[in-house]
Amino acid sequence: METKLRMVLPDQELLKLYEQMFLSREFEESCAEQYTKGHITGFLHLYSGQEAVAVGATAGLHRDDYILSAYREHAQAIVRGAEPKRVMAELFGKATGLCKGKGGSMHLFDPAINFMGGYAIVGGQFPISVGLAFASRYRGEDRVTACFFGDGAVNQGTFHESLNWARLWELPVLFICENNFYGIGTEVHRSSALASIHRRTCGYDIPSEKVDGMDVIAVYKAVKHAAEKVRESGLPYFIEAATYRFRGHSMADPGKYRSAAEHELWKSRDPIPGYAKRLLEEGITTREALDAIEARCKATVEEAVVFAEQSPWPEESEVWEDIYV
Amino acid sequence: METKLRMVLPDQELLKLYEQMFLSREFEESCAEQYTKGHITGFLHLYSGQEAVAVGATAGLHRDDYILSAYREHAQAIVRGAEPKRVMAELFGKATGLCKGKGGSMHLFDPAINFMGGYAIVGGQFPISVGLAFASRYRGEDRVTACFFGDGAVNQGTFHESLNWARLWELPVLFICENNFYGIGTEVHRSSALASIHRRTCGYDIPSEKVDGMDVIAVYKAVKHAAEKVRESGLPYFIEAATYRFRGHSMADPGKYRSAAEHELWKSRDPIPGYAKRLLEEGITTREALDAIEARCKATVEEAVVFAEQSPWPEESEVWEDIYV
Amino acid sequence: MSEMTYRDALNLALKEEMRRDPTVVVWGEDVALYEGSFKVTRGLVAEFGEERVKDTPISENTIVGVTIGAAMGGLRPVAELMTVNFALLAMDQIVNHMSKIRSMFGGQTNLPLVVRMPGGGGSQLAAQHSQSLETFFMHCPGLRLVYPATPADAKGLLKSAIRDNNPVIFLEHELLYNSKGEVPEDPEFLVPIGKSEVKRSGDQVTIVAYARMTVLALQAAEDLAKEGISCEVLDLRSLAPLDDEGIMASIRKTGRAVVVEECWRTCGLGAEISSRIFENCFDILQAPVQRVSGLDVPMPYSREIEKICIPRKETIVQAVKEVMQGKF
Amino acid sequence: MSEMTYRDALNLALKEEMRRDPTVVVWGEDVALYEGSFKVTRGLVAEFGEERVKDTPISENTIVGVTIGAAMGGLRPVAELMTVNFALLAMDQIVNHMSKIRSMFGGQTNLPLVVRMPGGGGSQLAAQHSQSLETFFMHCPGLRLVYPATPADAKGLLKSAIRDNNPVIFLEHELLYNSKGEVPEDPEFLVPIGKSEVKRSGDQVTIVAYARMTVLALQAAEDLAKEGISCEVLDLRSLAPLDDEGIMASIRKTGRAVVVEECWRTCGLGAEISSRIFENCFDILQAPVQRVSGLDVPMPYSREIEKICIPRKETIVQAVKEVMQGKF
Ligand SMILES: Cc1ncc(C[n+]2csc(CCOP(=O)(O)OP(=O)(O)O)c2C)c(N)n1
Ligand SMILES: Cc1ncc(C[n+]2csc(CCOP(=O)(O)OP(=O)(O)O)c2C)c(N)n1
Ligand SMILES: [Mg+2]
Ligand SMILES: [Mg+2]
Repeated sequence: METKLRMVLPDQELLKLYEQMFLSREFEESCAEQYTKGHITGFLHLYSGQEAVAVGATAGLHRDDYILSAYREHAQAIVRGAEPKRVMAELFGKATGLCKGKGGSMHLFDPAINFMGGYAIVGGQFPISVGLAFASRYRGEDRVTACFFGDGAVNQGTFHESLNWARLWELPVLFICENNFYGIGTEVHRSSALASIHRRTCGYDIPSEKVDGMDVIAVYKAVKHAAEKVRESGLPYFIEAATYRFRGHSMADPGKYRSAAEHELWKSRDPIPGYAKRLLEEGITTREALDAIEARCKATVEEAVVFAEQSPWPEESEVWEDIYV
Repeated sequence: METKLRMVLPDQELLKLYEQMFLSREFEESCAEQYTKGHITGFLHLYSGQEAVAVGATAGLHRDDYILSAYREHAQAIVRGAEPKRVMAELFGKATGLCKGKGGSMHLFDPAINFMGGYAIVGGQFPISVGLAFASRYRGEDRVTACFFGDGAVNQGTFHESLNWARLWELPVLFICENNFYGIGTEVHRSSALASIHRRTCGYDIPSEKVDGMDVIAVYKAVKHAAEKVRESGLPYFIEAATYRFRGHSMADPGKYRSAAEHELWKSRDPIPGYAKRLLEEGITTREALDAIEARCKATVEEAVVFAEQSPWPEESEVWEDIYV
Repeated sequence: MSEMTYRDALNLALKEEMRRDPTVVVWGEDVALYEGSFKVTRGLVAEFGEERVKDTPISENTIVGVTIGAAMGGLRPVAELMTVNFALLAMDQIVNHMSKIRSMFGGQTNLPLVVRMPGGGGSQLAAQHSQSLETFFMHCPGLRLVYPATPADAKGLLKSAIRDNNPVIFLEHELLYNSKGEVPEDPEFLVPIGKSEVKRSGDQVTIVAYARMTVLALQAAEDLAKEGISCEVLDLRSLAPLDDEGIMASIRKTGRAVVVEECWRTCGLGAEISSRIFENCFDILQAPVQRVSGLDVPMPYSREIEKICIPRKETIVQAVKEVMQGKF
Repeated sequence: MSEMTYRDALNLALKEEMRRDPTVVVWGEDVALYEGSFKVTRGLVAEFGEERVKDTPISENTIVGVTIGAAMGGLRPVAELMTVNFALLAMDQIVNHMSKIRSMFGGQTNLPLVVRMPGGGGSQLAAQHSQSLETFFMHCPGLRLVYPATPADAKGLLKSAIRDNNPVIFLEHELLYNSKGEVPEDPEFLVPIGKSEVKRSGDQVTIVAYARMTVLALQAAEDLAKEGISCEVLDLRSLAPLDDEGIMASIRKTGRAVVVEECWRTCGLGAEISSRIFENCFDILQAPVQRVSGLDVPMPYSREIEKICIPRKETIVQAVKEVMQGKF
């Protein structure tokens, strides 16, 4: 039995989740277009399909909780509050970008909103998350550090070292695995001996659970509950969110290793229309209201593109800046 | 109920285990003396107290099974068949040493007896063991690769990566953790979130068990059984042997972090006199026969020292040899 | 001879050596079913099967360690690290193990293995994915290190690397994969490790380069020829061992040198080559050696500033002109 | 001033900075209860407690990563890697993360952290435990790198490193821990990062050295003085940034240089310094710069052959004599 939405969150909040998912999708699809036009270069890993995870999880966290992620992190940053136009400008490599055009798609960072980075080395964010969690405990802050990563990342040495460490030092880290079942072209059972990822925490005495990562409400509830546990106990917790990316690994990947049937199955579980249907069915909103939200998201993304286009390139002298204090 | 020894092995074999343990202890204690005299330099990690593990395990393996270990590996090499005098010469840094004086105490290697190395980087031997196991499977050999390591090594990234890999590729690796409860001065519960080390394999779907590492027969039976399982299934297996080092971590360590009471308790479980008592009680041997064995071991070690003393230093030109083929 | 890309030349080398020697096995992240991130392993799993061509987990240090173990166990593994940047996760197995095992065990084992690593900058992949780490490997004794500039060298060097009984780090430049050139068809065509090649003959100045820097050096030499400056372009091909003889022979002919390196300048391999030239040829050197290097900065993403961080034809041209002007 | 060992000077620096600034925390393998493998952290846990002085698991890459995260979160962590050799397991966090984070995130965060690493050869610890890896760190932009030779510099540099807002790799030489010297007691005594020091003044040749090589260089200079050769010994102290000004000033005075490095010769930092001298001082150089380096070999265990792999007083003396003879 699905819970009734109104038992979970007030209407405004429920609609906000919809808006965030829709905005994320719009943003990513617009990125794809800009990449094709040559405005965005380098690697571009899109999040389409996985929106329920970033949106549900972020809603389940406090605003001063830290968030860290990998290189597929546009949505996490934007949902947390990064300005879409500054994110788009970053992807265009412009001076007005979130990181002055120095980071690009894989390295968004915005400490003002406690978004502590996108990392492009698979597994790189694990120990950094543990260190941030230690700093907050040491400083007596009531902060959870949420560390996002993929199914491919769990075989990296840092995963093991950091889970052990977080439990040993009793640190408030919430590990969130976005299991989209593939690391580039390699399916999870071809990279992990134990393909049921959340069960891999047994060796560290860290409790874990699995959640439907295509259901924003399920993710929200699980993360909220987990974050509370982490906050109360001061101990780490682990969530595996089962999800799917609708596109290839990056724009360079046609994604031929996945069957059409598999793809279709997951498409039918697209978190956005599914959630819209629920909102309508439970009478929380109207089609017109949703249309208005969607229009607003589209406008935001269009503005972001214009902003990025019109922004200046970084000065050449910038290459020597920001290296040392 | 302890099994009767004769149900486990023929008398000659039982005595051989005694001889090997005694020889190991003699060898190590002689090393300590030679270190004090300045004949052995560098790091020297002695095995005294842990003999039941190397001896029992080696007896449970086939002679063409590979063995790899860390830097506390004299006994493993000697028990497997490395000539004590060439091992001692190696520790003296002489040209007649097992590795021509280039490796020293931490890097014994003898491919003629399938002893594939002592490694001084904690965790370094994990992936190399997995690679050797792959090579034997690929070549159709009926070989198990036994990988020894300490309790401190299980928090290294390679532990995780290699256990996952061994299970994923279905490789015949027998992991043997010598849990002596300390990594240098750090007790196991201060380094591992889950201090029960054998349970840490749950995340890799690798079966594991714990054995009394002060009982040579228990180790022998466990390893023999495990090696058979590995050979039949082609899959990895994991044994944790609980043991204790009677000396400090290395000759440089007075070992003050361990209480006298703890030390005494383990000393009372010394694998060598305990096993002698059993051999005598079960009528397998006589005190005189044991004396003869012990005298033989002492003579072997004395000869080894003389050999090492009298051997020449490596030529200076040797520094340029053995780097490239 | 037939024309093919650098990518296809590498692919062909792998196939030929796998056909020739059943102990040659290939593994790495996404090399089998996905056929490699840069498609260098295309068709391998189809021809050789899943026991010889294997996908691995994302565990770089263990990829290298397994490769070492397999080589010790009698195989000739060829591992791929998806890019050289990830070799930083494997420095323990590369530097602490691969480079030392033969020596520290007194010569009792060989490690006939190859670790292939695409690398280099210029595709707006930002700081963590644009590194040129050749100097790290060159600094560490016990390794062979090669880095081809052309499809023919790519094929011939990879084949030599696979047959070599030493551990070989085999670098490939990501921006060269689509470059084309004539490649000998002979399956016994080998390029010796440790030999540089004069890719363009000239007599006024030597440009010492490697990999993509050789390509840029050739373009620069072309431009400079039009201005009447005759450059010799020496392509190192192997970085370890370094072909001192080849380098010094060229410098003795021209009397001037520009060394081009894609890596960071400080403590880059250009400093080594430059020092060796000073040490060995100072009697005939007509001007100080110039280094053209990657800038000492983490690579920025934005293409407009990334491009000034990597040597370009223009910076090489300028350095050559300076060295032509300079004197002691 | 009071006389103390290099070890105690480091220990005092840690204590003073921890007393001064509650955000300074210390961690590493066996640094707390065991008080450090080399006892540099003696007494810390007793004075500052287990939340500020922490033992870690044997997980080097994570030790460095946690240090990065803690610095990002507002602390000033000082991590110890038990020896520099184990930094090879942490190159991912050091090179891919620590050195790049500030830059790739557009300057939005600092990393005020220190990673201490004992290192160097000469104690018969064999290939895996005798490395001098300073060049790896020096090659990578984004890091500060210091390596003191004396107790006073050890104290003053470590205090500066802890107060610095950049990531600092702090190397300590294992064979210097027991060396003694006068150390200022002033808790505000700081040695600036990036400044070399003339440790002996002379006018015929400059010996450029660092850490234990400085100690050997001073011994060599003493011997050479008896033979009438006047050496200036320049102790670099900081390897990144390199004190070009200090180096060139000394060379301009003496006209000759010997660079001494403990690390492997090929692509070692000596090549960089030598190249910079050639590039900047060729007008006044009277002979080619000589490098005295560690041999390009994995370190053998046996003391009788180990000793020839590391620069000695004698090899420095010889190089100085050669450079005195040499000319262009
Ligand atoms: C250390 C490292 N190794 C390899 C890569 C190349 N790489 C980039 S993404 C990726 C797959 C990661 O998969 P997963 O963790 O499941 O994340 P997803 O892309 O599915 O979100 C790989 C192998 C990398 N970036 N870093
Ligand atoms: C990668 C690495 N880190 C640290 C060390 C230093 N070190 C040597 S032995 C040791 C403790 C290992 O403990 P354990 O695995 O339990 O083995 P034991 O010494 O008890 O046999 C440490 C930290 C090392 N050699 N390698
Ligand atoms: Mg995935
Ligand atoms: Mg132990």
